[in-house]
Amino acid sequence: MGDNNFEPKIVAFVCNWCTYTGADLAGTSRMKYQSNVRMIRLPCTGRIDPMFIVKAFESGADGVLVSGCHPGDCHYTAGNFHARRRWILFRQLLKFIGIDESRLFFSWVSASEGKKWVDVINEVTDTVRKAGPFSDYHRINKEYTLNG
Amino acid sequence: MMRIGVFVCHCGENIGKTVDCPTVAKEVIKLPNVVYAIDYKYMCSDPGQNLIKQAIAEHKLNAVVVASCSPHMHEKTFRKAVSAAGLNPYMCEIANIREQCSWVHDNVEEATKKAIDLIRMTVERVKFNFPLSEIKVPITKKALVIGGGIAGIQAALDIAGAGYKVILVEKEPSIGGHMSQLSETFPTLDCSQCILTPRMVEVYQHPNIKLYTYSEVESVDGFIGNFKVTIRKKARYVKEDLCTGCGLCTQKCPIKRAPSEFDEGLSNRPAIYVPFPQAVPNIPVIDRTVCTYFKTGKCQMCKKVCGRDAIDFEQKDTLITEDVGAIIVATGYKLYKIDKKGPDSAVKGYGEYGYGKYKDVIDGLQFERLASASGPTAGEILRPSDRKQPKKVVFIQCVGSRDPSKGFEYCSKICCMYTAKHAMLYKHKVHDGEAYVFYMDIRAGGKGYEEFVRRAIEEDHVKYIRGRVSKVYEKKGKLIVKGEDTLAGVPVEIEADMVVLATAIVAQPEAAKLAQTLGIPYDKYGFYAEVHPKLRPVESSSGGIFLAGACQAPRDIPESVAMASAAASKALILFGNENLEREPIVAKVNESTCVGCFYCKKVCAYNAIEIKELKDKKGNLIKVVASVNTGLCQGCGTCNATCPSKSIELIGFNDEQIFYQIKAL
Amino acid sequence: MEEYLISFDNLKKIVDGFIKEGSDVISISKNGDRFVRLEKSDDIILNPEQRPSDISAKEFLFPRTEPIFFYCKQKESVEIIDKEPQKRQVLVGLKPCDAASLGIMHRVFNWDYRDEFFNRRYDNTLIIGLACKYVDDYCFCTSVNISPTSTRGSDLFLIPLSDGRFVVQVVTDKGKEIVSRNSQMFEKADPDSGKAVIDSIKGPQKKFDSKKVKEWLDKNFETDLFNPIGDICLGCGQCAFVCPTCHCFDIVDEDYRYGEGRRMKNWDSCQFYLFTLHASGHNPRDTQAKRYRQRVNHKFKYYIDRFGEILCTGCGRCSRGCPVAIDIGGIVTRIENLT
Amino acid sequence: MADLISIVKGILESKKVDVVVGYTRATSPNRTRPIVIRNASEADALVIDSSCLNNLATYLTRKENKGGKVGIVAKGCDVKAIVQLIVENQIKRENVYIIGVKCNGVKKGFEVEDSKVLSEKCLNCNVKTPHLYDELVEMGSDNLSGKDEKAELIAKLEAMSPQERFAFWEKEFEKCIRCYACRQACPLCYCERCIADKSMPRWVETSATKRGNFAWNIIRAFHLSGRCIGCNECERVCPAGIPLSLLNRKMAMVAKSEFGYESGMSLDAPTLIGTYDVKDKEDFIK
Repeated sequence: MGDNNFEPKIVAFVCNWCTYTGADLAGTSRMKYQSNVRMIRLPCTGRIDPMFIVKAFESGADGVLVSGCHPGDCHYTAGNFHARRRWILFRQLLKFIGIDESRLFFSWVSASEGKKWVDVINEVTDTVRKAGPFSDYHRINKEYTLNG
Repeated sequence: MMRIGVFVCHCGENIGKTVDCPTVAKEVIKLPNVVYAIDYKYMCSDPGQNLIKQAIAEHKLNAVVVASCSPHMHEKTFRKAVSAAGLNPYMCEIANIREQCSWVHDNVEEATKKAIDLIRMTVERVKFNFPLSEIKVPITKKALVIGGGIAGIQAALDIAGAGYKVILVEKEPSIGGHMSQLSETFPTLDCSQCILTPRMVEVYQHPNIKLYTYSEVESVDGFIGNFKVTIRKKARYVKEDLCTGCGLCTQKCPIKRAPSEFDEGLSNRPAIYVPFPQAVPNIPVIDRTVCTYFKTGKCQMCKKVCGRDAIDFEQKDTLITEDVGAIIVATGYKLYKIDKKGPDSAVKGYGEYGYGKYKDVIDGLQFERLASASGPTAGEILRPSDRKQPKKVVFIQCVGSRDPSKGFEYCSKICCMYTAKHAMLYKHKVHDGEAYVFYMDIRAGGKGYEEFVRRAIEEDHVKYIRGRVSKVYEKKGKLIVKGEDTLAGVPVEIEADMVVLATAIVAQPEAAKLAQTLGIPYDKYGFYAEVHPKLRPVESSSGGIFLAGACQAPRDIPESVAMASAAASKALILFGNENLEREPIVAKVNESTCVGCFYCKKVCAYNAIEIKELKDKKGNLIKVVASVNTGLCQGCGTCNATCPSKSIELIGFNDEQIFYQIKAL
Repeated sequence: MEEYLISFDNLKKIVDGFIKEGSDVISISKNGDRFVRLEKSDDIILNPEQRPSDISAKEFLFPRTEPIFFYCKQKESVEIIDKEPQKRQVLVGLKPCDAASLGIMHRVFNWDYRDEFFNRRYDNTLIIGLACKYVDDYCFCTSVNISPTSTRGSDLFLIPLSDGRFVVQVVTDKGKEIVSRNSQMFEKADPDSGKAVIDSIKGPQKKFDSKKVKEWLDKNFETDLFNPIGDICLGCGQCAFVCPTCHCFDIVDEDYRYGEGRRMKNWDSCQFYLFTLHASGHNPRDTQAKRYRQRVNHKFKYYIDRFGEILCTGCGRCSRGCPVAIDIGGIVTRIENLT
Repeated sequence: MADLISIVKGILESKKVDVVVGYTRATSPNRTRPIVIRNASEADALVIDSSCLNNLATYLTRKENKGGKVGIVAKGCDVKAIVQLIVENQIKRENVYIIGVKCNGVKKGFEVEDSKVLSEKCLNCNVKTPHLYDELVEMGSDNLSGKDEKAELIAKLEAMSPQERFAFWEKEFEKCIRCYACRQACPLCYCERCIADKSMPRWVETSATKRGNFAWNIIRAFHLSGRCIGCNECERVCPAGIPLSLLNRKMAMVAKSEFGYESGMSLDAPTLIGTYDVKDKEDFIK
């Protein structure tokens, strides 16, 4: 923290039909947002495995965003409902282990919500930037490495 | 050994201005397994695609990453190009450096860095792609049309005309929809029923159309080309095969005072009734909520008079299943009813217009019935309260529409035109009458529409006042309409004999429920969502389910009919193929590690997980495992994420692909 | 054998000296569950009545996980980077069963292949043993040629006296060097000054004759003796992980970061189904009974065939910690009874 | 105890079951161990008392026992595991003959100093008389008592900052030697190939590195969320002494507070994962 030049590394796991399309819309509309987020496109939020989130932190992410269709809008009917239930549990587990809300984010962004996507990305980026590098996870990642 | 080629597109300046494409190409060639990388002005152009094809041949590429626009844009294009060069199309992946990079960032350095990251991640992913081939699924060449209004009728006739079977389901006792209620239609002033009735009859008589009226879709299983639909045929209490439509029962029914749905409550009907004389089928239905027999167990007048013994009080709802390959949803709209808003209603106001309080404040559909020759007044304009001819009628537009504060944000689209028509019809029938229209803007975009409105104003002298009405109240037998003329900048007060409200077009109250049954998305108003607002306006995002008419957004008749024909042609395109080719993005079970906990089955919305018994050579059961019906699987991957041991994986988005994509972060 | 006397305080001073010169000093943890690196000599616990730790001290010579080398993937090649050499370390207060185990393991790591990692650590390690007064149902050191006072594996061996001092037996040259470097801390002891204490320690009753056990195992590979064990053994492998002599390992390459990785050596156990699972899907030890047979045979037959030593020091950890209370001493005793 | 032994003899002789899993005395007299009995004549070895710690339901999913009819001695908590296994299609109700034990609580561990200490899992037990059984036997009482230290620790952890919590777990997980005894002892870890053993891709690093240990312990706790029935066998068998029950209990608390769900209680209740409610709480989703 206090590192002014810190640029957080953030991964977003998004569904193909709503959030990815919404993010495309933000682009088509030439809206601007911060460039820290790297997207990983999946068919549905239902496909987003908690292991992805753990792996993202293992790969040096300072923050993770998970985003998909609003409830009721799932292209696959109910994938996001199953995902939501999973997140309720997983989020609490990570929180209990010490990975809190400044590292892990969830949103519903529909295909028409380009603006919301921009707002979510900026908010997530600002929050993680403020929280600083995820030094806890970076530290455990370093064990038994060349520079560890 | 993977030999990957990376092709970086400038998209003219669209990418090139913000992402330093030559630098990107120079950087990504350094990545392991990338044997070729080049940037080019327009990768999607013919020369651009040739570049890819040549590189595949020259550098013996076995995988390709194109860094360009969104995969939603050109994934198919590039996969086709790759395929033409002899590579499996699924060995090509897209890194989206336009919509999600160059267009949303300003800083060249940051955007370039992000583009390189995205390509690196995609390169890692593509290393774990493997050749796939499309899945072939047979098609049931039969369509289901939901809704028997003009859109549904048109769609059914088009498909039936092309030689395919159609199931038409209508929830009311007769087909015809709202169009059957209309008096004349704009901008030609054709008699609505005169043009509609022949089409209704055609539907009834068409050998390819099976009609289920007074029926609703109960459930839908399956997928494009192979839906299994359950239809609830509600009990009519009249045996359809016996009834001749003689009408004796409806004449003799002692109940006479049930409000007529068809006449929007402006007239009454018996407990056993045919909604309107031209109804198709001309078979009555018993409204058990008012029928004396159902209430008291006595009467049975209809049964007594029926010469064919067609009355059956014991009739039950029946469930019918039909296999269809395509579904056209044409469930239409409802008019927003001011007095019927529930606590959850999106609309908060308009009580000040007195609808429901004053009998002579009516809505547009009620006016249609007043003006209709088949209506309660036989086409004479007589106001409901005292059946006198109103001499001064005020029409108020945009009641609920275009009103973010109290109503809906959207424009109901048809009200400008039908209000002009109403005013015109009124003037044609009451020559000495005065017609006023309060409007916000006149939206008359359409062939002959603007001319039609001008005719109302200039030839029929309808008085158009630009402004909103603040209040309608009764004073000495007159309805005082207080509003503002915003062009003149003065308040206006009109003593009217009747007020007609052009209330908003809203989605059917059951629209969301049906959407969930069908698995199609809908917007916050309950209108069904099309896949692409411009290029795929009649397709829902669920394959094989198409949209027609006002269930998708407020539509007028020509638009509804055009959409219906468009939706029908989409269904026919489908039926033109023997097999359906589906993206091979489906789940696959690792039978050696599956323990058959069937959590995958629990989360599957498509019933695509089946139970499979593994047996040894002697036929002894080894274990029970999950198995994917690739015809049913839609490739959402929820099973993959749910499976604790990862014994089911989504091909195309498998664990390794995602794992290495994350790792290359 | 040379014997000296030393006070606990002086022993601590020597330990402080080790810490000061940068050696790792390792002793049993406060709650006795494992061996840990000490920050200061005051944390040393030398309690002969201490129950054996849950996890043995072997991880300081043969770590549960250890990088063999690191690698960086370049575009066309891979660069290999070796690990830096091992620090000096002192293990203080090892019971005879633990001290002996390190020497037993030394054999396998200096057989057809000299394991650099083990040997580098072994050469850099000083072992100070401590006589043991603990006995429970699961101890059987006396049945496997070890005793509560055997000096095997120790460089220096401590025998506690009632006055709080220790008799120090100098076992190896390494131990001798420590004494001579710190001669002012030691008093010369009378010969056999620890004898009274040694004689007073009885140790566990001898449960079986390992020779007879081997004879039976030599002849009875196919047996249903282990079936009831197979019935209940969970295959968790904790027995191997807490054992001071089990030394099987698995080698795995891990790309811990994009383009960078390490080759790791990790503890493994013959009790795991995956241990012998072939890529073909065939598993020669496909039942838990067969896997348990392997454990017993390796300890009481194969290792003796190869190295002339029993691969067991009778510490009883595996049985004490077994979630389903499988008692290896009891099983081997049963085997002896079969002969 | 004649009761238990005669029941077991009866069901073996009448061929109601092929085998019976129960407890017998271990080498140390204050310990018991599981035993698999195939002949009525062996049934005399059976015991049931407060040192019967093991959750024998673990044995029901073993390949050797699958398909056959198994009699099992089960305390209430063990029955929860049996119920969960039935719900998750791992065993069939008709293939398991439950000899339920009316339980007064079991010991925390086998060590001498713990001999009168009640296991924490017994403190808030709601199934002292099992909720599903074919026969019921009684267990004597040893007047054990104990304190719920884990509940206090959970509350303490919850009050910490995320960094402090992370540090706490870093210290605990560092001890993990990845023997997977927790998994082997768990009645609900029945996967044939655990995700931790999957190598393509390797979600959980094989080596006992801190991050590998984090990944393993996180995924273990997650895969048991809404499934764990709280028998605490994982914690009991952990040779490294990691307080694994903290994670399981925390997740059980979440399941209860968020969904009103308790696993292993009913054969008909839907599973927590695998179902959803459109009204599931989503205040954390932007």
